[in-house]
Amino acid sequence: MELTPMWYLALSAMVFSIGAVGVLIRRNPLIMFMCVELMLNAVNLTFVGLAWGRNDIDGMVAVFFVLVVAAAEVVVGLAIVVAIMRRRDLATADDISVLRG
Amino acid sequence: MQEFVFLVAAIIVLAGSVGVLLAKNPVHAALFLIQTLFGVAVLFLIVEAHFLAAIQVIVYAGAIVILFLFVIMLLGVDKSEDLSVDPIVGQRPLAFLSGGAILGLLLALLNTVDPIEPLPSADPARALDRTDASGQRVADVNQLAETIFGEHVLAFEITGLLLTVAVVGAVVMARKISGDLQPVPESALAASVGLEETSDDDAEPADAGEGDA
Amino acid sequence: MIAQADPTQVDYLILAPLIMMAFGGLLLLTITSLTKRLSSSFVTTWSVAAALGSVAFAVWLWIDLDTLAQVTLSSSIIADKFSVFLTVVIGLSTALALMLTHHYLDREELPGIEMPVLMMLSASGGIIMVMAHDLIVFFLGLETLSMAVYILAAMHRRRFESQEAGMKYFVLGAFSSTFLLYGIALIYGSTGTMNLAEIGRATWLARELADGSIEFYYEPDGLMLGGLALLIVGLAFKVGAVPFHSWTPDVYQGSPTPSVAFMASVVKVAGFAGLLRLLSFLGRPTIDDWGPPLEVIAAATLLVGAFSAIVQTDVKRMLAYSSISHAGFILLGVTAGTDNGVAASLFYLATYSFLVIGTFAVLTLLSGAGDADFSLDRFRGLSRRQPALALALLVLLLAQAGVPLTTGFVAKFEVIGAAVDNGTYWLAIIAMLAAVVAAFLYIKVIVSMFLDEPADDAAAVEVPRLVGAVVAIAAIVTIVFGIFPGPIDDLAREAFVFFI
Amino acid sequence: MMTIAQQAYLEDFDWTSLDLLFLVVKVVLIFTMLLVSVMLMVWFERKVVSDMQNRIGPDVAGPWGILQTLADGIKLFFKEDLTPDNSDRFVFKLAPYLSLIPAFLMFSIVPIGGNFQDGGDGSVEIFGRTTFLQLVDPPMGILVFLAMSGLGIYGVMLAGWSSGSKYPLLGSVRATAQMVSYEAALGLSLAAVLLESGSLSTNQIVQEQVDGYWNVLSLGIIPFIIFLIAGTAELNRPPFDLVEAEQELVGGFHTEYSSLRFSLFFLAEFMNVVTMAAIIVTLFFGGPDGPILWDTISWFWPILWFFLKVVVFLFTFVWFRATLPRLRYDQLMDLGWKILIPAALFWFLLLAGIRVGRDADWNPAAILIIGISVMTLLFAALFRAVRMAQEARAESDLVEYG
Amino acid sequence: MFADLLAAEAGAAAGFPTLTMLIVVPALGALLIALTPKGRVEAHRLLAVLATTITGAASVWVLLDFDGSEGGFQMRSADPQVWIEGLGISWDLGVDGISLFLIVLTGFLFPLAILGVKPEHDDKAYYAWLVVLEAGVMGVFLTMDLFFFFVFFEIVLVPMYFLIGNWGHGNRKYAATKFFLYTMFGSALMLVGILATVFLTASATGNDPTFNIVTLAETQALSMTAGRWIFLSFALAFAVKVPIFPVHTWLPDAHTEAPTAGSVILAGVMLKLGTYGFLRFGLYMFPEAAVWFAPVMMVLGTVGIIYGAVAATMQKDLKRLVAYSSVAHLGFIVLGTFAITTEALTGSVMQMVNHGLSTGALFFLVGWMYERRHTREIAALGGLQKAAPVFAAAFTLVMLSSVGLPGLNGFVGEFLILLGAFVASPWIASIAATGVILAALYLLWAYQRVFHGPAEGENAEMAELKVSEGLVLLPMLVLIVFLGVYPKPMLERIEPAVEELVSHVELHVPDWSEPTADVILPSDDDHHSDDDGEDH
Amino acid sequence: MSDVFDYIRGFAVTFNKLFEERVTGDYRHDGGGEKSPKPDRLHGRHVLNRYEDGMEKCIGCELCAGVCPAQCIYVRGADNTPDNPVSPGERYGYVYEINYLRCIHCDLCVEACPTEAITESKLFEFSFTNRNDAIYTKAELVVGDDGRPQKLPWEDWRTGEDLATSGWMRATASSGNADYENKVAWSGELGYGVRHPEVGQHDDETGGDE
Repeated sequence: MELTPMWYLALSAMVFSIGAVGVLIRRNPLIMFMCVELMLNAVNLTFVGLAWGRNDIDGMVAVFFVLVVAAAEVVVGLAIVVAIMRRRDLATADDISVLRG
Repeated sequence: MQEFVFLVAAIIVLAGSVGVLLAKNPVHAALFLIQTLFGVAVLFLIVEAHFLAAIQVIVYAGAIVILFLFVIMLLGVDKSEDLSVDPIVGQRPLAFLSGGAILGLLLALLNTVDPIEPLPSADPARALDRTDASGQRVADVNQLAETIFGEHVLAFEITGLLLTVAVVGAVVMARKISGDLQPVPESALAASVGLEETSDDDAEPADAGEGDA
Repeated sequence: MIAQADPTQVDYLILAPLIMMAFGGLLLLTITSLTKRLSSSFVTTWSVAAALGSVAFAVWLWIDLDTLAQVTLSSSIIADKFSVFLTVVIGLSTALALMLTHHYLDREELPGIEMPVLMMLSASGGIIMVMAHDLIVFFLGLETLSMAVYILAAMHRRRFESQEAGMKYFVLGAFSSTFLLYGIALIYGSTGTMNLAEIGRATWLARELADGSIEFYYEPDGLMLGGLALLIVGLAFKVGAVPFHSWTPDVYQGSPTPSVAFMASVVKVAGFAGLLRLLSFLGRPTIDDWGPPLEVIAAATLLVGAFSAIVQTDVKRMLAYSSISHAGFILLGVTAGTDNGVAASLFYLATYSFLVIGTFAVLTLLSGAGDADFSLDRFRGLSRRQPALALALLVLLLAQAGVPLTTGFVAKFEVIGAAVDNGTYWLAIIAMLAAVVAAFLYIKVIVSMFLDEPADDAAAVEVPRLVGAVVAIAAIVTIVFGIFPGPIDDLAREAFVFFI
Repeated sequence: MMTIAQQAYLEDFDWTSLDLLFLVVKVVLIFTMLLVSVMLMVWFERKVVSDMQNRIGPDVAGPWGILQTLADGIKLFFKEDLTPDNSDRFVFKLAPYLSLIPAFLMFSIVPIGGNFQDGGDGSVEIFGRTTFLQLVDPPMGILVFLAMSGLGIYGVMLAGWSSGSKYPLLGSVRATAQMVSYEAALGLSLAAVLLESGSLSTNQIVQEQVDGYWNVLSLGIIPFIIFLIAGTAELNRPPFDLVEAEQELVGGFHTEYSSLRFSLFFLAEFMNVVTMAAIIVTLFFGGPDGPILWDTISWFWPILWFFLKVVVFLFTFVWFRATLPRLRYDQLMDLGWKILIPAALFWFLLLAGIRVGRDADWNPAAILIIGISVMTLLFAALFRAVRMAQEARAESDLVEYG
Repeated sequence: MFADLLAAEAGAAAGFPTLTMLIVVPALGALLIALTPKGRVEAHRLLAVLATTITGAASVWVLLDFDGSEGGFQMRSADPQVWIEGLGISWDLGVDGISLFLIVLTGFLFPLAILGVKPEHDDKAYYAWLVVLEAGVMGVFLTMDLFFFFVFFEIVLVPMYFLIGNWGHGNRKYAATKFFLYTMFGSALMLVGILATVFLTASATGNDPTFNIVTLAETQALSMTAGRWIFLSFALAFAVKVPIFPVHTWLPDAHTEAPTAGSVILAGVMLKLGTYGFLRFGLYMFPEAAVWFAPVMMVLGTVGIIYGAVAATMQKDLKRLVAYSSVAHLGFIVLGTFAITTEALTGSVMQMVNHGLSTGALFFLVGWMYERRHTREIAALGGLQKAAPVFAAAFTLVMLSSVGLPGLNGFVGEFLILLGAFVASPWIASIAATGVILAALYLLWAYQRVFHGPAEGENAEMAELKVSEGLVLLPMLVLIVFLGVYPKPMLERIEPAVEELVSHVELHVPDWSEPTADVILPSDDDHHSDDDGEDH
Repeated sequence: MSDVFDYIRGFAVTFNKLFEERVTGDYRHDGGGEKSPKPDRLHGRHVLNRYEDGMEKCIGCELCAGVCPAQCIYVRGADNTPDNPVSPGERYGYVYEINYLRCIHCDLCVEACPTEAITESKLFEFSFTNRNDAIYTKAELVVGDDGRPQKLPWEDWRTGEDLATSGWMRATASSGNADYENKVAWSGELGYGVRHPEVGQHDDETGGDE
């Protein structure tokens, strides 16, 4: 068995799915964000694996930008969570249900 | 050897992500997340993406997860979540089902793909194994720099915009606000003290995951 | 087809609308931090001027486009009539939404210039999206847009619902972004590039036929198929298509009304721009592959939007569902995938932006301080109290319902025409049924405004000049271009993307 | 050409040859050296501080008390290991290691010797093998340092949290905010170095500074000063030791720790001090660069110079501690965000401008003047903005409470 | 923009854009009313009257200008103003024998409706909406473009909605909403049909899409199946508007709750949009489908006749009774339309006008009665004849016209329809004929209960018909009698168009020809249609 | 700019200290140097005093235990046997323990004591390796027959250091003289002599402080 990009893709598909399930079943917004981070990492793995397979730098460039986006997302998301938590001592997303839907 | 390292890293990554999925305590989840991120960094190293591995650790582990933990500690929301309660009846099986479906679909799609090889049309200037004049292989960080500040310079500029937005947003959200707050609606208060009726009038409760794939 | 004079040169005219918008916001931010007290009228003037400046540059660019399309910055930005058209729409919508913020911030006593600044930055994200010719740039534009909008949703710090809306929007938005990103990754894997032109080139393979002629054919591999599917999922979320719509009502209801106006116009425009652009670079076969699922999505969007809206008592929430339904209509044009379809979608987007901003402008006024009460009672007997306002809202609501002599009608007419032209009659029929169902809810508001007696204690709301102007502009545009849709339609037709 | 240091990488690494042995020996050496240096550093610090306070300091264990640390360590080793009831046991036990391991790893990229004179690449011959006097020289070199210092925060943070006690929690929250903030300044001042060296590899960075063209001067003194200050803050050392601020927080994050676990924190802390000094030397003071006085023992001189320089910075850290009073929390943040980061950024821009100007043959004096005036302008704007914000805040407070 | 349109028509052969004027004048009138300050009630009224009168005059001018011997569309501009270029939509108006009298009827009824009743509040909006309504209705009858047809067809909903909802009686909100949604629902599918027609035709012929009715009708490029489906989508819209039996339920509500003028217009003009649609867009555009569906439609028409009559008999509310009588009358028109014989079609067109006159007048009378007595309940009325003999006389005349008494206009239409229908389907025609008897039954019975018998209480003091009211009613009465006695000028203008329509159907439907009777029935004195029609 | 120079001056100060003479002598080893004199009010470890006749002053009243903020004192009283009394009066301290891992040397016990049984010495250099050693029992606390504290094995003090005692004040005259009620005065202690009151606290000078 030789290491091929396909290994990366398969692994990232698994991590992506786990992250997606996590976003769906967890109620704590912070853990939901973490699961989103998992998904982003899965994407990064895909990019790197593909870049390696295609022998092309672009995939790695994409990872760089994804990292920036992830950082920005966390900043914004956590700011909102902090703002919300300051008003109410709640940790789970479905406790926050003033709005129906 | 590479295969062995990959497998070890993959196990670390998978165990970490399952840990995030199942950890009751947010702090533990964050620790599992670090584990995953670290594994991913190792996977980056295997394919000689040194720079990415380093910034993966610096940005993710050094900043993002720290921020998570910081917020958890600051807000004191590190109470454990009772995972045995399904928030919405049937949501969890459904979520697992859709997760499984995503995975299945992706794997099935990947199965149809030809081996991923360098494309004949690929630009040699962008090849990862490019060598410089002296025949030495160009480090990935140099290549990344050339590409980011060359071909992708606009994207790089946009990240500046993006980060500005994030900073402005964070400042707005964090700023102390003067004046009276509008009351938190009854339903929210009721929910926080765990009154029974909240489960009734929330026939369709807030659910972040309803619109999944 | 695509012209780039000199790859090393940056064509600043192409970037001008973007620069104008982004720097307008950033400079405003800087100026504010350096001055003691900035009058809010200065902020408004500045920001609206920047948005309009952006529009002006876009118009100049439109006139200046002698070739079909021009790219710059290593082909990561494209200026064709499609992108310029939507840039104009985004610019105008932003200008109108900005005009709403002035009064809103004063009334809600929310100090700070962040709302206009974020709107402008978000709009620059939108402009990046419509002009993107590279998936990375597109994704970054999308994130810039979204990130600002998350904050805009959570902006009303005194309202708990607002922050809740922000959080819901954020969680689901980030979630959907990952799908989009994964899609980009898979497409990259399939083609080895993220540049749209190159992707198109890589996807279309040439083969020599027996008679020596060359045939172009398209053979997607698994990565490409999966990538496109994930891209569509991600963008469907942004435009609020069923089943990725669940955020819309909550977010619309909780968010500050000017933000909602912005979301309903600019975010939708940008999302659809992405959808159209991404589906178009692969040409007609992509539509053939993705047509059926997209049609189902469109139908579901139409019906869910219309039927869920009926049962709402909160007008803002109702309009949220109706915006879902509108997204379904726009999707009709997208699914058709024909020239007509794209032109119709563009027309719809352009006119709907005005409609929806006008409607939410009136809502801003009627909700009163606190921005929380949107019950139908607020509208009772409005025609007695403020006939002009009621009349303007009437025009806007009738247009949303698709009554002739308004832009709403022409837009619906065109998208349904596109669907019919494409042979998807069932979709067209569902669309019309959804239109009728939706008409019911607009009628509900109209009944309340015109046929119900006003409540005794209801006082006339004060109509600030700017908001009044927004409402008036929206209503006038709706009527004038409803009667004479020719100009916009011509532009939209000129702007369509090439579906091979 | 694959260098030996780079052979530590998986590919091309000959697992059967002596390479492996070499690697193991190097690891053990570095490990030992760090442990010993910690021992000496603790003693050194206590001694110097007591000197500066007109005290004697430890002098019982061993000559001049040099074995004091060892004695302390043995004492700690035999003390009772306490785990608070409220603690999160697993994390509580994990935290010290999270602190220690990055501290060890950080040193792996520091070249502690080797001949860089006359275009040498710092390699030495030992037992007929060409090698570098550093554990690894990865291409992203200095980023390993940043990454590890980022990871080091976890130990502090989790220790505080997992103790289930309020002072440690407060200490760790402080620590996190402080370290994250100062890491930005650290990174930005580092960027100036990278601009000059054009490489992330520590070996390259040292090579570029050979013969006294040390970065500390060639970059202007500013990046060095910023790095020094931010580094001190990164280490949670006085005057930035709010993390442990005994008067307020008892002992900060490690209040609940005792025995061996406590000693691990202690070890990590001082190891970081040594490493930080070594990094500063590498980045700004030419690493092992220095005159080779007698050729017969040429391998000795670089090592000597290196350690001498390190000792100077160790002394500086101690000197800081003895001289400066602890900052207040808001002062700490103000210093980091409003002075160090902008200054680092502006200086970096100035250097970049000069570099571009040099490439484009512009008048260097003009660039300098224009650059500096622009910087001044920007700083003025920054300070004005800060003052505006303060005034606005004061005003709103007035409205609120008045 | 209007100037452009006017100029375009001015450049055409007609010289003066009369047809455009028919739409633009009321639209401008509405605009002027809207711009007039709020309190000036008389000014509003004057403007409304002026606008509608000018329109009426123009319609009469069109009538005079119309060349009765020609069957095709007349007065079309040579150079239609393009509206949306990409879709081939243009501003193209025309008039033929079928639409001619509907236009005149519209032009005639609107001034009367405005003069006849005054609103109780919000005069400005009331007049504005009414006048806008006229523009819309005119548009439907005049346009030669499917798109504009749909636009006008839909736009009339809005003013009518407000007229019912704002100035109606009792349950007006419900009625208005029901009216709006029903008709909107009906026309929803029509839009799909319109678009399908256009695009299918375009793709079949390879030409650019066009919305022009004449072009589309002449091309007939649709496949049989497509044609039938599209016909269905049109038919649903028209069926709701007419209304035909199962989808009629909005009508009694709307008619009953509408203000008097609203009822008059609704019954007099707006219902004709549906029947006109059947003629123009059923038969003319989809001849094959129309022929195929004709039996069904005839049955539905007949069901409408009988159902309307039976339901009318059982009504307690006089206005509701009149509303149901409309259902019955329109059943006749549908029957006539789908009999597809020259007689029946001519009768249908004639009956459209007749129904407009007689039911319009009836609604006036019922409305005035309500103004005086504040009730419409038949049981509460009685013996009005004694108190108001002139009123009763007028009512009698109108009622008899509605019943179809020979010598009055109603007879001519119904007779022609039955005659034509008999040729096409004797059984259906026979059943439909009972509708005439039922009409006599419920109307006379109602008349008896309301006007005869002892007058008690307020009934005894009911005021007599006022002069102003009489003046409004008089033209209608005159026409009722005139058309009953001397329908020829009308018939001879209708027939060429109908002839051409029938031959159009024959041309485009294989294996179909106009049904002819084995026995030529002795024709009515005034009925020379066959000869006249065959002259050219 | 002057700020920067101030900093540099500060650094110079500490640097110069390196070369200054140490103020601490090496007193730990015998003959290695002199201990510096203890301040007057230094609170060292406790002693339990005796009367001149050798009777213990402690009467087991537990006031000291009650007042102790660190709750480090444990006292149990017992009745004196008439034929062999430990203290004058009915009761004596049967058990008296102080835990020096807890004691904060606040001196409140001394103030609380009605009989001046407990006082503090200036002995503070004691280091034990066992927790048990930290708990001083009555046997260890009570002064020897010579009225001096007992020297325990783990205590490091030199001859004469037990002579000094901590200075303290009292709210009430301990001598029982009603004239000195509510006056601040120095107490006489067994074996330590009478100390001079500090300035301004003698009743002669102030005449009371009503």
